[in-house]
Amino acid sequence: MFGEKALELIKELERSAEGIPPFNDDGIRQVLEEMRILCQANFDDIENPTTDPPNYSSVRVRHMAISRNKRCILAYLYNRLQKIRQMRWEFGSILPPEIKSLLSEPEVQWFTSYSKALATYMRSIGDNYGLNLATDVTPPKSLYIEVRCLVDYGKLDLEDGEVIFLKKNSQYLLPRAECEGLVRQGVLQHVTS
Amino acid sequence: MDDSVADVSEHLDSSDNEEFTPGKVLQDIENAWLNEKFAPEILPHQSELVDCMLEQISHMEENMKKLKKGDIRLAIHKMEIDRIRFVIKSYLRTRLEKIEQYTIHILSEDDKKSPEESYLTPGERKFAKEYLANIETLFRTVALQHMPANFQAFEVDKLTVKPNLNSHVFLRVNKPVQGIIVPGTTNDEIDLTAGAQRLIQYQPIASLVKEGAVQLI
Amino acid sequence: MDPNEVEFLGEKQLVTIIPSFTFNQIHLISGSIGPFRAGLPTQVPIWLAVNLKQQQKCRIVGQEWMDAKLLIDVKDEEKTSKFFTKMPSDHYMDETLMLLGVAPEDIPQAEEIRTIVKDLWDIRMSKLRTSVDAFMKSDSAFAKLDHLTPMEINCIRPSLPHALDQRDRIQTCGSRPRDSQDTQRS
Amino acid sequence: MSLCHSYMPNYFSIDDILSSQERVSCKIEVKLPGLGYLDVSSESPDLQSGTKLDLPHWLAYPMNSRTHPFVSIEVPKIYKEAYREILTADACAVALNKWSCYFYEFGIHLAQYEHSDCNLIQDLLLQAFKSRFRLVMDWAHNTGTDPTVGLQLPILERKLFLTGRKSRCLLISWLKEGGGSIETSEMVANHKKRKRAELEDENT
Repeated sequence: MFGEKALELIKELERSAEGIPPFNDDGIRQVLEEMRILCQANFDDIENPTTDPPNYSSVRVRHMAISRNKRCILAYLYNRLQKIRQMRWEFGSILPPEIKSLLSEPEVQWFTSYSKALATYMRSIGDNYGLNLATDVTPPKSLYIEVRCLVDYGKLDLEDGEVIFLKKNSQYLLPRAECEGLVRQGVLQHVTS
Repeated sequence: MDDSVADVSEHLDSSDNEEFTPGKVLQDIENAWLNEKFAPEILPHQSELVDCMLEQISHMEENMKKLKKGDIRLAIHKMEIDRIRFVIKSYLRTRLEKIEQYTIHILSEDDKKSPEESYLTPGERKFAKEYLANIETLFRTVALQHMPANFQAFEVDKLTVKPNLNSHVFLRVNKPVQGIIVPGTTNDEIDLTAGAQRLIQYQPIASLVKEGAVQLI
Repeated sequence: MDPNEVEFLGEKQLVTIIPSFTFNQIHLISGSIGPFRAGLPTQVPIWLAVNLKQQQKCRIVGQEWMDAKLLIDVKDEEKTSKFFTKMPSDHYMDETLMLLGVAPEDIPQAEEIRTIVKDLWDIRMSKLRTSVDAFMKSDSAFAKLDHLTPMEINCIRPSLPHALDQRDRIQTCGSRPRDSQDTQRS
Repeated sequence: MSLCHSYMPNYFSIDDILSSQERVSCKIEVKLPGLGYLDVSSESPDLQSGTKLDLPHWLAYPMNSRTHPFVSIEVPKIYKEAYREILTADACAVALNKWSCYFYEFGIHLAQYEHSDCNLIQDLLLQAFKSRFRLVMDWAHNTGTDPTVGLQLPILERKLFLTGRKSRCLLISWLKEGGGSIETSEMVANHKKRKRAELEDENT
């Protein structure tokens, strides 16, 4: 039955609910190949019809199958882009290498152009006052928050000029606005009393 | 230097309309934030309010630099500014998410409007166009160009994702309105009295939201 | 919308505090506060009262409605009424948790108030679940939700609106005009 | 990104693609030369008219909904008389997911066919959805039930269950700890969990 390989691509995405599976290059190639074969068969039917008047019903059926394959491929790409877009907001503009290795080259390119377009937009907000929309994600409760450091992160420069060296398992009282990003990245952990 | 921070709000009062106080602008931004969060479609942009408030914030931050480190006003103003910034960012993020979800639909609706009536700010429109172009580029390079000739089209009408304007929303009535036709099995007509709260489909009250007659909650 | 975003809106409500410091008026963007005289009551938004209390810069005076007797009457009325009654404050639950959370010692009968408010909340929650179910089965196109507070509405969002949208999707599925090539489904 | 709109199928919806893969039993009405391979049980190069075979909905529907249909269809048994009665008797007692995890989605697709059984599907789905709604909401309400219980529900109900359960969990943690705690973002947390799991596998 045609459309099976295309469906496999979609099922692959559905199985990996939160993460992203490695880009299925040969899966895409096989579906494109099926489309080519179906299209060729239609071309043959139209060029030298076996019956008179020519019976185009099979041509129409194959046409449905080709559209289905196209829909599955584009849906596969589109749904991956949704996840990649989410990565920009949750990982930041630099992807961890293990994640990046799961993406195809055009997807990595898409991520970079998306990051750039986002940065340009953010700079233009409020007559070029500029606003980083990736921060202040949760409603602010207080100016300072108690955090515990989960990794040896190293130097952190604060706005008021102070410099802090974040060492694993030690706790700090830091300005919320300046460390919220590190909490969301999993470097710091918010200690709520 | 004691009252330098005070004149900031007078600065805004002197602008065109008397009751256009910073507090009113902030309340309007919060209402716009809630409306945007709960409306299925993207609403007209509020960039005058946002720009005005960001300018107000930068004024306040300038004045705060003159205050000594231990001054109690520093912490209080900073907390308020953090709150305002959170609302503005959440508001703009929500709009951005809608633009990314309904790009083709929003851009085609926007083309039908004159620049002044556009629902998007110039920055948002530029971003939307780039976002769509990036998707099309990826579709082309990875798939479309390798497909049979008559299947290589980026079929805009098929690929358009539209918001569901019939989705249900919660609202509170600001200004009373009579005779709203509610589609559905009984097609009944309802009156909205001030202060009333309803759970209803968005479509029949879409214009009321945009006029401010009702507030989505 | 998350509960802490509803609480964020609840933090704009004013509350009376007794500052332990003296300072003249402060012009916030959302409006002026103070002047502050040590020992004399003044009104500030809850977000500021909580922060000042945490820095031991003030005592918090409970809201007028935070009174055990008053709340018991409200609870009884709610229990007997078929519909939702008007609450003493649009953010009664979040205000109680915030103020009692940061200054239980400042507010008389704090624990008693906390329990009554929790009972009131539970009564309304179960009333809400039954009316939600009745509404789903009733096929009516809209629901009256007067006196429901933002936090309560937040509990049934997005479940109820989403469920109604799916009900509508099912209701309109059969009657779609038949066209030969349904592009959306191909 | 808290913007969660209710599910509406579109060109890119994974659930719509998967649910339109469900099978419809068809009878070929017009000989289809060169498509014999679709019927595994016959060697003929062509698909002879009169052949009976199951086709996915995305194919059966366009083939059937033409002025001169290529195929006539039969509705799957879970939407026919006997099963309809079981459902109308007590919808809550039925493990609907076992009938089909796309019971509603596929039913909505089937309702488009011009077919006696199909015209009854809309009411069938509506009654089932309404009478099971309380059950789904109750499951979502007491978060004691672990999320995998959602797997006993068909997709449409499962989504409502999961959204309901998520907002219930947010409420309970707010009631207990109040707002304002900043969490690691979901994707980062999952990524770290997987990395830790891989590390553990390596050195066990």
